[in-house]
Amino acid sequence: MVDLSVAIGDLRLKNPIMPASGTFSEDLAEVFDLERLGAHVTKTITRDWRDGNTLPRVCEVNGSMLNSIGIPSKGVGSFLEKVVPFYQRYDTPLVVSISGNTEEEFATLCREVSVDGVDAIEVNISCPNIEEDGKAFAIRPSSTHKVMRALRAATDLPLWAKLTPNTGETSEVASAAEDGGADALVVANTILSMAIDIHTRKPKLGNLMGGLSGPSLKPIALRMAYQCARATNIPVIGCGGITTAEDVIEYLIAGASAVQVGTATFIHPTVMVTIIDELEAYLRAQGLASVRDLIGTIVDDGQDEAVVFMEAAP
Amino acid sequence: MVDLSVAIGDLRLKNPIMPASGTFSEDLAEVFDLERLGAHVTKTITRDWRDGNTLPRVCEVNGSMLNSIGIPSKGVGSFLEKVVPFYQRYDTPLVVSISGNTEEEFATLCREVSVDGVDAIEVNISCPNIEEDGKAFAIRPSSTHKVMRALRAATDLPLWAKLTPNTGETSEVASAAEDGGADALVVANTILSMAIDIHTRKPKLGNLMGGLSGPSLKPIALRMAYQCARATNIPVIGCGGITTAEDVIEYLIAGASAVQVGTATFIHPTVMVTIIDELEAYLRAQGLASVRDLIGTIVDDGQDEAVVFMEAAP
Amino acid sequence: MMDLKETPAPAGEKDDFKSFELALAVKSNDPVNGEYHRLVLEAPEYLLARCQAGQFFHLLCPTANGETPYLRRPMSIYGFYPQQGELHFLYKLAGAGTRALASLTPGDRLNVLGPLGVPFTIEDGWQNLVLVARGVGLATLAPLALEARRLGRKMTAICSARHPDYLMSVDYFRELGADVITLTDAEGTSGVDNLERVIEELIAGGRADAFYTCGSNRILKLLQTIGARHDLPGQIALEQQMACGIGMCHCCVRTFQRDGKLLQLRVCREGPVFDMMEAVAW
Amino acid sequence: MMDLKETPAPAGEKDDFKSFELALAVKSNDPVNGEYHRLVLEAPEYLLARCQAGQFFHLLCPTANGETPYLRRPMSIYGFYPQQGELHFLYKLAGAGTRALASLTPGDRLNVLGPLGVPFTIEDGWQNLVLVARGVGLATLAPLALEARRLGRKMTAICSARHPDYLMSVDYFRELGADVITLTDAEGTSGVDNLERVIEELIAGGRADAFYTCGSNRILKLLQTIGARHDLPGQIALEQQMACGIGMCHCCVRTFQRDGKLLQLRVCREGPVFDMMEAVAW
Ligand SMILES: Cc1cc2nc3c(=O)[nH]c(=O)nc-3n(C[C@H](O)[C@H](O)[C@H](O)COP(=O)(O)OP(=O)(O)OC[C@H]3O[C@@H](n4cnc5c(N)ncnc54)[C@H](O)[C@@H]3O)c2cc1C
Ligand SMILES: Cc1cc2nc3c(=O)[nH]c(=O)nc-3n(C[C@H](O)[C@H](O)[C@H](O)COP(=O)(O)OP(=O)(O)OC[C@H]3O[C@@H](n4cnc5c(N)ncnc54)[C@H](O)[C@@H]3O)c2cc1C
Ligand SMILES: Cc1cc2nc3c(=O)[nH]c(=O)nc-3n(C[C@H](O)[C@H](O)[C@H](O)COP(=O)(O)O)c2cc1C
Ligand SMILES: Cc1cc2nc3c(=O)[nH]c(=O)nc-3n(C[C@H](O)[C@H](O)[C@H](O)COP(=O)(O)O)c2cc1C
Ligand code: FES
Ligand code: FES
Repeated sequence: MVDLSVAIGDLRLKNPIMPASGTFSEDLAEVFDLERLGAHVTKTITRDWRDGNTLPRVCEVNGSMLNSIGIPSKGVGSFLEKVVPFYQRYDTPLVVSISGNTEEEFATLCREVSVDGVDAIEVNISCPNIEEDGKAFAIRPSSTHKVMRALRAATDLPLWAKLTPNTGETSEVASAAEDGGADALVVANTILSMAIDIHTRKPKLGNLMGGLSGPSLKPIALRMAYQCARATNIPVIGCGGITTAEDVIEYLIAGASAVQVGTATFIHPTVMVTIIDELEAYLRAQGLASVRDLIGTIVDDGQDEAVVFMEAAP
Repeated sequence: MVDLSVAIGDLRLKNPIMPASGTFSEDLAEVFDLERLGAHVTKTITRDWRDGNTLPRVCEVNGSMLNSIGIPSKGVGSFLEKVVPFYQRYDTPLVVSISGNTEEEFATLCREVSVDGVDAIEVNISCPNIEEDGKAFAIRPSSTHKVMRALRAATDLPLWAKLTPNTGETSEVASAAEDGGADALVVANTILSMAIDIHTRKPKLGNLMGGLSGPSLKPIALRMAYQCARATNIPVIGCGGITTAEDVIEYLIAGASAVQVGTATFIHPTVMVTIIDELEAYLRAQGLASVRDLIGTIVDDGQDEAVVFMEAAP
Repeated sequence: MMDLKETPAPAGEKDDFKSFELALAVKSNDPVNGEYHRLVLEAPEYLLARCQAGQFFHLLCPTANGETPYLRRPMSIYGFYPQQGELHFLYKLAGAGTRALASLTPGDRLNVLGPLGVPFTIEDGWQNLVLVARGVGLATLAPLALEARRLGRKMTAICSARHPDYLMSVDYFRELGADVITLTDAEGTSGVDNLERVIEELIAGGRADAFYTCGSNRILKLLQTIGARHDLPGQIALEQQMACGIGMCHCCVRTFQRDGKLLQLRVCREGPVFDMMEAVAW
Repeated sequence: MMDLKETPAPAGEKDDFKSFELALAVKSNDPVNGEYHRLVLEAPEYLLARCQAGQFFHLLCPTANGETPYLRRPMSIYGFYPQQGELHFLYKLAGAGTRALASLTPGDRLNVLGPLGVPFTIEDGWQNLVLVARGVGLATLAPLALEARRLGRKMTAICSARHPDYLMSVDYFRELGADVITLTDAEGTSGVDNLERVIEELIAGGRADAFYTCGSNRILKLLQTIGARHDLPGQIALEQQMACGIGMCHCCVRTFQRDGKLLQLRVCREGPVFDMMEAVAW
């Protein structure tokens, strides 16, 4: 028997495969047994009701997709009443994703969702900080550090910080999140993108711009996962463009301890189960006893990341 | 007859299609008539000799590519002696791409290439600033502004600033480049990425990381081109993932005045000629007299870019 | 590793689930007229046993003509026949996805996800049903007609199209015992005023207890007016662009009116069939 | 808009250009033995007239088996026959690109770019040529043998392979009048020591004025040693991963030694054929 279990801080997952926030819900239980997953991760909620963005909210681009859903939310009350109890029927750990536009609102929500049945809180700091210039907290190390301190003070549950690719300072932001008290990093959210319908000359999303996810995002998010694993001592959860077990193996080798699967679930709702099975078969075929034997095994000849970044200009 | 000509500041181009730096050279004259192009853009040079990075320098990812060539350069002397004279046989304007690791080196080179036969200088400020923390100049508005001031003082030729997608502050960087004296913006360079061979567990590039180019980059670069066109009053030259005339039209509608074609030339060396022909056919079919009738015609209902960015969190 | 388009993962015990991701074999895929195609898939009994009129499947279109549609495409169930082991779709060529569907030939496999969504219901008191649809909307109503026949209800099917040549399923509705009224642009009979006249006649004749429709904004508005005027109920199947089709992504919302309040509901999950009076015309 | 894989843009007047992007029809594409395939394309006369031994084409592999190779793949010219209008390649199945090539069937079109690169040269004084190659390297030397025959030079072809079954083109070399020496791992004759012995015998017999080889590091090193020992010249065709194939991207460099200095040259442009003594073994 190969061992698929991994540890994210004190949290033990039976396997390293979990859904990405916003691409998973209770509804998927109608298609496969959610107990198969390493963890359950809910769609980001905000404290208060939010409507979400103008339609169209998604479009496809070159074998990937853009979305600008806008975090429609029924608020924390409805969430605690309906969503948390649903997941309590499973042994699988529940990770709750939250977001806020100000530090205080964010921290309050963090406190409010620190309830029984919740095993970790994923803080979507890729959302805009309206107290500063409306840039996402995770764009700068300083705002990352500040918001993480506030969140850390608000809960004793494990805190996973979800980073954004819309930054030139990934390693610094990762360190800032660690310093601020993050127990793990989720790397990464979508990257800001755009598509235009040349016939109508309208943006293909009602919101003009949106986040790119799916295969096109993978090389970017994989690079970030590697940078974060190098820059910090906390577990990294890779996320971006994962479609196959090979993709997962690539993230694990790069240094991720687990991964999240997002858009691929829209294309193949059962893909996470397929990946778990293929991952197990791969480990067996390679004669590896544990999936942990893959983590961080990249042969990078100890090249210094900073130097590499400097040289990376084409 | 439809009019394909566009103006980039004082420079008039017979059509809006030109090659991207590093994906073009004199060698291509053996495959088609380079006089067909709107402009010629040379591979970035540095003042001094540079070897370039460890191999492998390219790999393919999901219908796109990564590269980390490392700007091998024979230095400015060889460039002025051999490359500039080659292009003088053409009427097509010559744009010279340069780079430097310090402001001073960069500015000196800028002065040195301001010679007869050169019509504009493209400054690749996506390269690392070793006087600061090794981040590319164009990652931050402040370093962008500073280097552009130095470059502006060094030449009277039109200055095109080439921006990087490795930033969370595209609009601010664009404004800083404009303030610093840029006559146009080239948007954008490649985005830092990575790929790993799961069999050898080695990075697929000798340099660990490299830049993503080709179709996967398009939605990101298109978003940046739009942001830059909104944020500044200087012409934007779109670049990233262009493969077809439709892609060009998308960039023009977004606000670009011209475009650069990079990786697609590796796949189809004659693609720029194809695109020019198709663009002309499209304009004719649409009954448009000039390609300029497309520029910036996006129907965006005047949505405020800042607000949109804030809401763009998924 | 395996090709996901071909062999989706076994999802657990069948009885536990409502929807399935399956690669089904194509039995036939023929043009019905210039614009429409009928796709017949071979489907297992347990899948067909779960299908209901008004539900849909989310289809993973193949790569064809150099195009690779990425997201799935939603299609109403046009027919499900447990005895023959067949699942039918009727689709109109629109863009890359439907063009790719048209490239399927017998023996090919198509990855489908479903059945999905809330079906039509026929309440006990609804003895006289009026089906109103235009174009491919008829596809959605076809299995409803079959169900109405099974329940012994009377039916009038008002079929509208650009031209008599594009009237589909008319024979099918007749076979099921429906009175069929055809309205076409070409004959100048498909205007709202004429449709209103036709429906008012049905109501006057006691032949309209409930309405079923889909898609068209114009028809929805008219039916809402008539429904309000005579206090008659109805159901509408709506369309909206979908990514997941299951309820996870919230891209497919539409606005509805309930208890005087506006709310947004997911077409894939709370629909595609909605109360006709709650839908907000667009 | 047009499908670029099919119909590349007309690039101008033929006479102005050295290399062409063309979609050529496949005449045949058959396995030669388990690992190797021979691809025959229909090519226009003006293209074949420009081909020379040692040059290569850059092939745009089709989408096949759900894989889409993105970059082109370089392949040596295995044969070019202006009379028959044929262009031949001999390729070994390696990864996604060559697997995709193997899916081509007669009548398909393959987009090729070429001819590219610096060819072999046969200097006037080189009357006795020794060709040394292993495996698919023979493909690269085949057109050189034909040219040598046209020039009336004497030839010895030393063909090395894992197993006698994998010895290719031996008959072809014989037909062209070459003395053929075969060395195989299976028979234990392909070791460096034996190869050295064989070559030394040729030199002793006055049958080696110049060497031609390709690919193998082991053979290169041996030939450099022997070349230095006897002051004999030679040429080697090298391989390196390529993006553009034309000289634009600088991804295909290798290190060479010239006038005591190390320098980096592009295999696609300054090569693929290089002076044997300048190549730096890797
Ligand atoms: C519940 C439901 C049932 C449907 N049943 C049928 C049916 O039985 N027969 C039929 O012909 N059509 C039906 N449609 C519409 C069908 O889904 C679209 O025609 C199809 O998705 C178009 O895809 P395309 O790639 O050909 O077109 P494109 O215009 O290229 O599609 C681009 C994108 O827009 C989406 N899209 C475009 N038009 C529609 C639409 N009308 N509804 C939803 N998404 C759309 C596509 O799914 C895709 O994501 C149904 C739609 C829904 C929501
Ligand atoms: C000038 C030249 C001539 C060649 N002639 C022949 C020939 O006649 N017959 C033949 O069978 N092979 C030849 N090769 C090697 C051939 O190009 C590779 O086998 C082929 O590119 C492998 O592609 P793939 O997708 O099947 O393999 P993969 O390993 O999947 O390829 C991955 C990437 O690496 C590159 N690559 C892998 N191996 C090589 C290699 N040996 N050389 C260059 N690039 C490589 C590919 O082009 C691709 O970009 C030649 C190479 C060069 C440079
Ligand atoms: C439709 C959609 C909605 C999303 N909603 C959220 C969200 O609410 N919170 C969040 O942190 N990330 C959200 N994401 C981002 C995903 O969690 C994930 O980071 C991203 O899609 C990259 O992974 P992928 O390429 O596997 O999809 C969303 C993504 C999509 C496609
Ligand atoms: C092999 C390669 C080399 C490049 N070299 C340079 C360079 O020297 N200077 C530069 O500014 N950009 C360089 N670029 C970036 C391109 O100019 C262009 O910005 C980028 O590739 C995006 O365009 P594309 O998607 O059309 O390729 C290079 C890109 C590639 C693929
Ligand atoms: S399509 Fe995803 S929620 Fe409806
Ligand atoms: S492959 Fe581009 S320079 Fe050789």
